[in-house]
Amino acid sequence: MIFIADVVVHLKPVVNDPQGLVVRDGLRRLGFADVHGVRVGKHIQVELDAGDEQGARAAVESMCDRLLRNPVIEDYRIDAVRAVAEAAAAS
Amino acid sequence: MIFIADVVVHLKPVVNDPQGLVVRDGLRRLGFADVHGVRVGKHIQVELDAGDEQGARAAVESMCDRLLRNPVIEDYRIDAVRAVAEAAAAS
Amino acid sequence: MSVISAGAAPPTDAALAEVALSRAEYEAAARLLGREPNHVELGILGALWSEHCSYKTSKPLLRALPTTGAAVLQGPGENAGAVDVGDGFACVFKIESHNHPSAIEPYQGAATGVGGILRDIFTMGARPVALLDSLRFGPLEEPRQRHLFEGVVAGIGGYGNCIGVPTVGGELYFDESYRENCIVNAMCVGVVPSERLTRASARGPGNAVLLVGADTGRDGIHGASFASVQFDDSSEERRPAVQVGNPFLEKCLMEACLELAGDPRIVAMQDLGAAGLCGSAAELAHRGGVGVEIDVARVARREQGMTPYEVMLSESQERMLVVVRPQDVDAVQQVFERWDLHSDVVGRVVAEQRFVVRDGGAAVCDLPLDVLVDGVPQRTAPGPRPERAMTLEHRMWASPWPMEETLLRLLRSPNLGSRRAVFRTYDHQVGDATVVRPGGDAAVVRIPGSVRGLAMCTDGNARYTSLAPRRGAAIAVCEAARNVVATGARPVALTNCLNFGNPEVNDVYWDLHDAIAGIADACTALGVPVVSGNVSLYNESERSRIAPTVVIGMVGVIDDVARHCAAAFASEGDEIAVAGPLAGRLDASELQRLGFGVNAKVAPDLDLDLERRVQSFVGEAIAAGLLHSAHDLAEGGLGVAAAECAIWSGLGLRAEIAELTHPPDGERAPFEAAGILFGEGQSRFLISYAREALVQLQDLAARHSVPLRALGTVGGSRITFSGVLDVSLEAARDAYEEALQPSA
Amino acid sequence: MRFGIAVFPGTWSDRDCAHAVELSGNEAVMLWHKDRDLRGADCVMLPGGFSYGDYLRAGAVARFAPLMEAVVEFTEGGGLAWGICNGFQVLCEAHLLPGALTRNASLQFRCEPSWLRVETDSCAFTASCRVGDVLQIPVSHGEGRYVADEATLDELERDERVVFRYVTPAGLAVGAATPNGSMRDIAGIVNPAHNVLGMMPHPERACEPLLGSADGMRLITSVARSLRRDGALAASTR
Ligand SMILES: Nc1ncnc2c1ncn2[C@@H]1O[C@H](COP(=O)(O)OP(=O)(O)O)[C@@H](O)[C@H]1O
Ligand SMILES: [Mg+2]
Repeated sequence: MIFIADVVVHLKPVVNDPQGLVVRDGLRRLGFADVHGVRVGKHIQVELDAGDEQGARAAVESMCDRLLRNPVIEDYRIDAVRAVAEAAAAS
Repeated sequence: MIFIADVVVHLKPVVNDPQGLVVRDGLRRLGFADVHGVRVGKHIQVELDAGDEQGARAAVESMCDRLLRNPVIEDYRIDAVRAVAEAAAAS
Repeated sequence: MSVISAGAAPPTDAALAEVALSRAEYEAAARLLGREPNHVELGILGALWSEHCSYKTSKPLLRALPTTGAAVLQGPGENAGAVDVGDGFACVFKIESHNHPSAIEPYQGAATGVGGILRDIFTMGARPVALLDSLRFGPLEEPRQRHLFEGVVAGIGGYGNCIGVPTVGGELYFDESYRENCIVNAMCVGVVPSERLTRASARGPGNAVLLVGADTGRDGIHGASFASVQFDDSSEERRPAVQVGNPFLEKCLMEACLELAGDPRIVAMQDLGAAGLCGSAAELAHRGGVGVEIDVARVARREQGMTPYEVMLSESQERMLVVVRPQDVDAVQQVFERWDLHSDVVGRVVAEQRFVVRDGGAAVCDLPLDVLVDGVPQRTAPGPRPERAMTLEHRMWASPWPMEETLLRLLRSPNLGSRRAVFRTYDHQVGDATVVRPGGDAAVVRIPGSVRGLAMCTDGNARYTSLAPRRGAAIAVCEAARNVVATGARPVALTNCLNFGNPEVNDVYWDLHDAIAGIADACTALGVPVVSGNVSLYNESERSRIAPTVVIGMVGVIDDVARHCAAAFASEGDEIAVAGPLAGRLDASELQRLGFGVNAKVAPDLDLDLERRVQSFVGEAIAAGLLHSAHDLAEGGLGVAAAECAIWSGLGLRAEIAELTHPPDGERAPFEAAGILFGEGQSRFLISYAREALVQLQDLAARHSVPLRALGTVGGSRITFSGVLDVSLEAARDAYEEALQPSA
Repeated sequence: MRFGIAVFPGTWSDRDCAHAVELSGNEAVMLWHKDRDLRGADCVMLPGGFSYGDYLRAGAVARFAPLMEAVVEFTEGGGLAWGICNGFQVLCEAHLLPGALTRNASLQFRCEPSWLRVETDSCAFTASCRVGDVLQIPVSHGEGRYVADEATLDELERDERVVFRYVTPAGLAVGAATPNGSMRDIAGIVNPAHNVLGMMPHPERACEPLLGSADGMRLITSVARSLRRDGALAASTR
């Protein structure tokens, strides 16, 4: 079965996120005065074959541990793992 | 009230995603042979003041239209808008 | 013996507009074919008959350019030009525009422009050693223009830095005329031992055609026709035409191709650019006097459900065609595999000069190559040469501001101030060969494995060209040559990019005509041939049209790179002088633009013989070791040039110009100091030298009949023109460095 | 001495490193990322570039190359590894060095001269320098902001593992002289055994006065001399 997993990787809260600051300032300059803060991270969509959802999730967890995030500076979470009909959404 | 919104910005499906290709190949080389495809996008967390959830969502939508995504090559979706107790999670 | 049966009814106007063909062109095509083209053929014809691919307007005009010379190894007609630069090395270079894509998506548009010009160089077997850019936007104070500017700069850096080719120079202007159509030209310079120079002409019927690199997606379909129509408000809908570049993939492609360059197993190499597989395969076959057959079913896709038409016209980046003998296919594919590059045999060379496309079995396109590549009816002048309104000599002399303020304003002007904010974001040193870095006149890059160096620059003042297309274009060539000469190099050849509006408009056509004539004038006078170039037309929108913009990319050779000359002053106590004539007028100057808005009427004068003599004088003076610095006088004139030499060196200067403002010989009426300091008279250099060299310099100047005016001396921490202007070096530097900063 | 120079897809300082090594009178051999063979190198250089495009994170993919297995083994046996720019990023990703290199604080690529103060001469790479020496060596990177947690930073300082700091030409660490916003102005560090160096600036671009500085040559000479001395020691005790 084919699954798509959404992985979110963010800098740890203690690590400075200059990009977030720039986006925040940009938004404020555009008139969005109510923005308190912005953090910019990565959203990684992985499409994979797996027996079932548990299997897919376990595989993606291991991908995160090995490659998708750098544990020194980043946290991650797996947002969703869903089966897709058949063919690919991501290619 | 303070809200946190999660915005996901991805290259449009028809647009070439070199980063996704490298991550896919990297995962395969690490032994994850079942990976069909990877797409890498941005996950942007915006913390803002708003009257209610609808207001927050509308503001974030307008931020996406004006700054957060590049309409030429990117799509976006707002994944979640949730109220936070008081003080900030994102800074 | 076409296998295609006649097409159905003639296409509608809408269908023709879709492929950017006129009814007359369509009818010409049908006549040449003896039948109606089918849908796929129509699209392919539209792409190859576009201005971008066929040069239907400019080709007859470009014949006026001198393209030959003793050093020329390859003139226009190949992917890039090549000249012999000594020690057995060829220098391969070309400039190309990516204006339209950059206007829509500045980062990716500029990045893929760099990717494209790099491929043109390594396709010829040359290792790219340098990149340069030439950029023009609307006024920087406008947020949209800053967005475009920053995006384009980031895109150029993003691609060049990642692939590891240094971006060593370029130019940057801001002017109202580019508000709706920015200019993004990129130049690449490569080096190759001459015997490894590779050509892109297919030979040998039966040879295999390999497609290497990225998978093919629906990127930029109609890109070629897209660059050949002007923008209207529906351009927004063509947006998927924007491509995302992959410099990493191109790096691998480059290394693999360079590994194969000069290898006898490689019959020909050709990059994929405008009109994708179609354009490249057709050119490859046409150059070789053979035909080609492509099977789209064998093309690796990134997306599903692509039609043959889409596959053939896709402008997906980072792809190459390689022609090899059948028995060598495996070995060549292995080289690509080593670099993790995918390659497929997608077709073969055939004897008959036809362009055949199959989709698995049946042919979906079968056209005679000469119709496809050469059949487009060439365009002629839309009308007779227009009467140009005679402009009265304007003679503007004065500045609206006191001299100190005038200098600081000029230094702070985005057109004149420091470009450090740009070039510090470009890796300009990778390759361990950048001897003169960006920031001065031309950059100097040494040739690896040789003591020789290459000086290179891009130049072109469109204000002059819009006032006087012919003289302005000649000035662009002279200025580029001057920049190269100032480093101690001998100009050897140039490339050019002609950025104009819609050539179907009579004035635009004649501007283009005259500008080409001006390039030819200067090339002939200076003895520098044109070896490559690019034409970008339709740079206009419903509301505005760009000024005629001629960008010259000049390359020169220094025999011993250790003996190059700097632009910055060298030491306290040196004397300074202007080599060349006096300036006086401020017309068409940056000061006129800043102080009085755009009301220029007259472009600077140009005396090509004097220009040649002044350049020879400076060249010989440097070769004889007489100069400690040389800097050409360009926008902002003597005052700005002197301030630059001072800022770059950290050494001030003290000059006397009273004698210039009131010439004793009464050679002209007394000049205003502003005219002397900030007028943009041509054919001039600011030089510095040890006092002892003066006599020899005077001799040399006399021999070349070049005026030489001593001005004063280098030293101290102020920029002083006695009695006229006196500012601290620090104030000047601050103004200069502020020029491109956002005004907070 | 023989310097092995790693080549990953996307590496671009490999040829510059080879040029500099040869200029110093030593031998350079290229090490292909798919091989596990270090070809008898006395010191392995991991050069600058954008390995695998630096997509995802700089150095993240290169770290898994077969060649890196050999490098890890080599350094565990005391061999010298020298990561420059992208090489530093690879070494951090491989956890041969602590911390991480993140996007420059300016969010822009920076190519410009920088001045490095030698903070320790207790490693082979600076053995011929003196503490306090200021070297002019250019930087060229978009992701060179060194970050680590406070405990790690303290440990690095305590164990004399900060090798270079960005300073003014006069040798002062003032923060503003740091081109990328690195914590504590750190430009280069070594591992606990002092045989693995990572640095962001490019010494191979500063080996000839013609190119603006020859200070980088002192580092190559340091390595070669240390290797020769150790080799001589090893030979005399054999
Ligand atoms: N302004 C010009 N001056 C001289 N040669 C030119 C000019 N414009 C185009 N050419 C030449 O015409 C040929 C086609 O150019 P172009 O379509 O830009 O090439 P490519 O398809 O390789 O990008 C090249 O050989 C180029 O050098
Ligand atoms: Mg080409």
